[in-house]
Amino acid sequence: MNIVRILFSFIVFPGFIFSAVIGLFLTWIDRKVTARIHWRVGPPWFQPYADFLKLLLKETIIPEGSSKVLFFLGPLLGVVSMSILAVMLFSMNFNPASSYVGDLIVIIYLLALAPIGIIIGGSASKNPLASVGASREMTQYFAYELPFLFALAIVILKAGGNIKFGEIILAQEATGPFLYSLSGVIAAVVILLSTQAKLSFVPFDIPEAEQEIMAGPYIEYSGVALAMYKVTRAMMFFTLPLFLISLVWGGFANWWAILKFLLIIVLIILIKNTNPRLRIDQALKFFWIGIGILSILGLVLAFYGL
Amino acid sequence: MKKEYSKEMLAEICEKFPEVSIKIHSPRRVYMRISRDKVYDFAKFLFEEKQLRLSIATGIDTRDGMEIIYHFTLDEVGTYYNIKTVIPKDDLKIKSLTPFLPAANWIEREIHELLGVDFIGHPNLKPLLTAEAWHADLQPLRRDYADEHKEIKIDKKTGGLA
Amino acid sequence: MRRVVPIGPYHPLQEEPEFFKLIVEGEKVVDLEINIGYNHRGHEFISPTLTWDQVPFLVERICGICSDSHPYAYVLAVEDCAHVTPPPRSQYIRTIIGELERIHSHYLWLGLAGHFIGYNTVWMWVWRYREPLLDLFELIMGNRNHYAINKIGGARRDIRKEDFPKIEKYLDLLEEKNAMFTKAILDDPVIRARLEDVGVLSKEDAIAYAVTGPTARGSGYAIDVRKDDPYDAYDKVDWNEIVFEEGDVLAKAKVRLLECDESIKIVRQCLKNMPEGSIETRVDEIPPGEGIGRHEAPRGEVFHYVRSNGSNMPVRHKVRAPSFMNIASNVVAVRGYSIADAALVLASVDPCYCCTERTFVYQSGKKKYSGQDLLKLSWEKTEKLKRRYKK
Amino acid sequence: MGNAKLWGLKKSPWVFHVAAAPCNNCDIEILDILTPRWDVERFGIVLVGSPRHADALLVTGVLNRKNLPRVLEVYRQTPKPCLVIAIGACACHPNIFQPSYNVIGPYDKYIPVDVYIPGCPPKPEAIILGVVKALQRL
Repeated sequence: MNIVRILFSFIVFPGFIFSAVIGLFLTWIDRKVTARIHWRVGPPWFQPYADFLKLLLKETIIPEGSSKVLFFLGPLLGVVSMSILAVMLFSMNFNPASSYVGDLIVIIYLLALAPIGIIIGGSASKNPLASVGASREMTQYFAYELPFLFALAIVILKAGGNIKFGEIILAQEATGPFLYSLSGVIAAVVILLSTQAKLSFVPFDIPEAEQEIMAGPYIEYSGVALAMYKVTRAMMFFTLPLFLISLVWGGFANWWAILKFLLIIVLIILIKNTNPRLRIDQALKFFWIGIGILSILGLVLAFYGL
Repeated sequence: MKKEYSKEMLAEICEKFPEVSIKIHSPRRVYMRISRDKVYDFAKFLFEEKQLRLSIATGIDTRDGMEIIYHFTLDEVGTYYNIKTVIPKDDLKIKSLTPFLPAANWIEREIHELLGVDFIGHPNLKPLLTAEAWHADLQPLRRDYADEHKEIKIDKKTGGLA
Repeated sequence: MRRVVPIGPYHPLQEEPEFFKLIVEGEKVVDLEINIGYNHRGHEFISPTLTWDQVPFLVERICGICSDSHPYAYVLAVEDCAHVTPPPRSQYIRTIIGELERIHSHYLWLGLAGHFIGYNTVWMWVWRYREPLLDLFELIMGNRNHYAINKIGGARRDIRKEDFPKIEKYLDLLEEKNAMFTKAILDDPVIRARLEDVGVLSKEDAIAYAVTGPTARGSGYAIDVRKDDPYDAYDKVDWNEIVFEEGDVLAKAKVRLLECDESIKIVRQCLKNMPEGSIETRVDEIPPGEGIGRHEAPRGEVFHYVRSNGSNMPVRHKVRAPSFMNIASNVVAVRGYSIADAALVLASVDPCYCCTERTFVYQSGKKKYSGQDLLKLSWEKTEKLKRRYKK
Repeated sequence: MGNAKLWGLKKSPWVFHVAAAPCNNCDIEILDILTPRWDVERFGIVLVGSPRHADALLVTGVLNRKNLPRVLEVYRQTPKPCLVIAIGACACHPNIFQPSYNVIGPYDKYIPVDVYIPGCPPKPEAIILGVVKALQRL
């Protein structure tokens, strides 16, 4: 019975199917808002589902000379890690008692799996542009991960040095969301920008720059494998803002969370549409120097309880 | 005030290269005829000392031989100084301008490819425009070219030669 | 470790097939090999098989973006050969269309440049304001592209008196929007970070590679055929040449943006001073001889050379598009920059490499519309546009 | 299953743009249909960067000897089923370029073409109509 429940939670709610359906819907919101900014009408609501269905039913070509296992492992890693992340976020928000020591560390590793999947897939494609894309993905990962970890450290400090996810949410219930303090704002900004980079949205869509390296790591992907990448991206678009809300904006176990969630989504889409793409060295500089210093400042402020 | 060709410049050219025959077609179109051996020095003089810009070179297959026209332009006065030379058809060779004028690189490659003129001293005289499967001895802009491309069969699977 | 990163022949960066081999070390470009010819259709081979009056339609199809520039330079070359001067009104008409085309082309580039740096909002916004210009072309000449306005000895179509206010109205809109784009693009710190000091082409290299147009003017090499060798109405109007010294991609973008303002100025003056009279002189025969025509296309100087032997066809017709010189200069401009920059630099010269009027719509083998029906549809749309602009 | 596949294809045709030796106008008009006035994203049409992702190839211009092998390669790389849509008069027939030594004729001699959209260049309306007709024929 327990096994069935666990499987249900991983595959249907709130795991794979739920987060994929919501995530794909969010990509529609993204495309629609983008279109409105462009003075266009934009696609109908079922568009991402049609894209997904079509990709599932199309031929999947495996490039000559590339490893089959690695070629499919890449997209699979992303889907699995995002499903687990969705389950963890939901269970810990609605039932903070299910949290265990160090689960935040697990989440950091889960978040790292998605770019690793892209790097594996890109390197397995045997295409010079895909390998350029993979190496850019790697560089960008190293760029945003450092300030991202600092931002998490701010949150942990503010929660009283607790690395239990449930405790962070409970601490916010007790003292009010961390966002309403100076260091909390810094943490939120840093996590938001890292989210932008993790989602590979402009200005940080450097690994898959269509006009430079033709979709980068995804260049050789088609059919089911590409659908998996697309759905990973959609699930990330769902889970990452939730992660941000639960860390600094008091969790999402209430109705207000929907509004907060939409606000963050729209913010991400606006940043995406009002900036050109950065160069990889500029992104590195931006995250390590600009955002890096900001996050250290936040850490100091958090230490003094501001 | 309309700017046009300068008499001083033409006088200087006549003094330095006495064999040049000059024809003034219109105030801004000057044609100068010179023998093949002198083209290199003459072009060098125009480019380096007079700061003329090489616009393009035209190759024309005529009855008397292969005619090459180097179109130089002096942008200050907007005048075209065209150097004309004729190469006999049994010896299609001329000194390349690329060593001192990088702009001539593609121009000479194109003339070599379409008319079969050899440019001596050109660093990279490979075909520029035609396909890898094109016969190098077919020069479509020559007078004796008789639609030989219709004979080249194409492999429908690979797109190369059959 | 040296690797080869191919750009093309089919690559979203370019609309046309070209092949750039970037030889890179990590992300840094150390060398560039350019392989062209994917677009080689042999115009110079076809041209002597057509009559003098058919050639403008062929050269129009060299490039769809500068489809006014090539016929323009061609008719100037033939007029130079035959010593014909077209009537003043046709000169003004040709100048107006030439300048409107420049605006259209620069806006096209600006939009695509936005797309290349991942800024699709710029692309969409710029192209939104380019669209009414295409309507204007359709209104004046009956086609959105491929205008067919140039004719040996004059212009093929007249601009009617009632169209003048429509053009003026569009120019007012454009002036306002161009100021907005100039401010928005040049003040954006992220755009500046991407474009400044990227792909610098020094003045020496610009002279050695004999580049033309905005590419040369962005490198401080002040050449512009409209100023140096004024033809048609260009010496009767007052405008400024835009030159920047930096030589980077931003300078080229600035040249193009500010040139649009100058084009607006030229068109306004032409509309104001346009004389009455006929729009063509009759040219019965082209005497033996040769002629050179040059026109400042949006990308630089277009050069046409024709030779006549007195028959009804040219003996030789040489075409030199500005991109032929500009693209070759990429070899020096791209060295030492990253792949991301290389893509931008290759696009910054506005590379252009470059169809007929028979139209049928087939539906499962059955002919649905004939050419006549489509022509009718087209007329109806033009009428509709006219009505809309009247309001 | 077949119906689902058809629905997916009809509602989400991703196109890859193959320009053989065009004069640019058809290509510009293709980009034009993505911009605010026409906005084909309403129908789910998206221009993609790799032939691997494409459901339809938009081919423009005339074929010449140098780009034919590349066009065939792109066609091979596209996952099937895929549509081939010939846009512009040149893609349907070499027309004015027929006498040239380098031009080797229309696309349908080498790859199966599903729809022809003639015109020089076809208006954006005509391109959208052609793509819609192609989808209706599926």
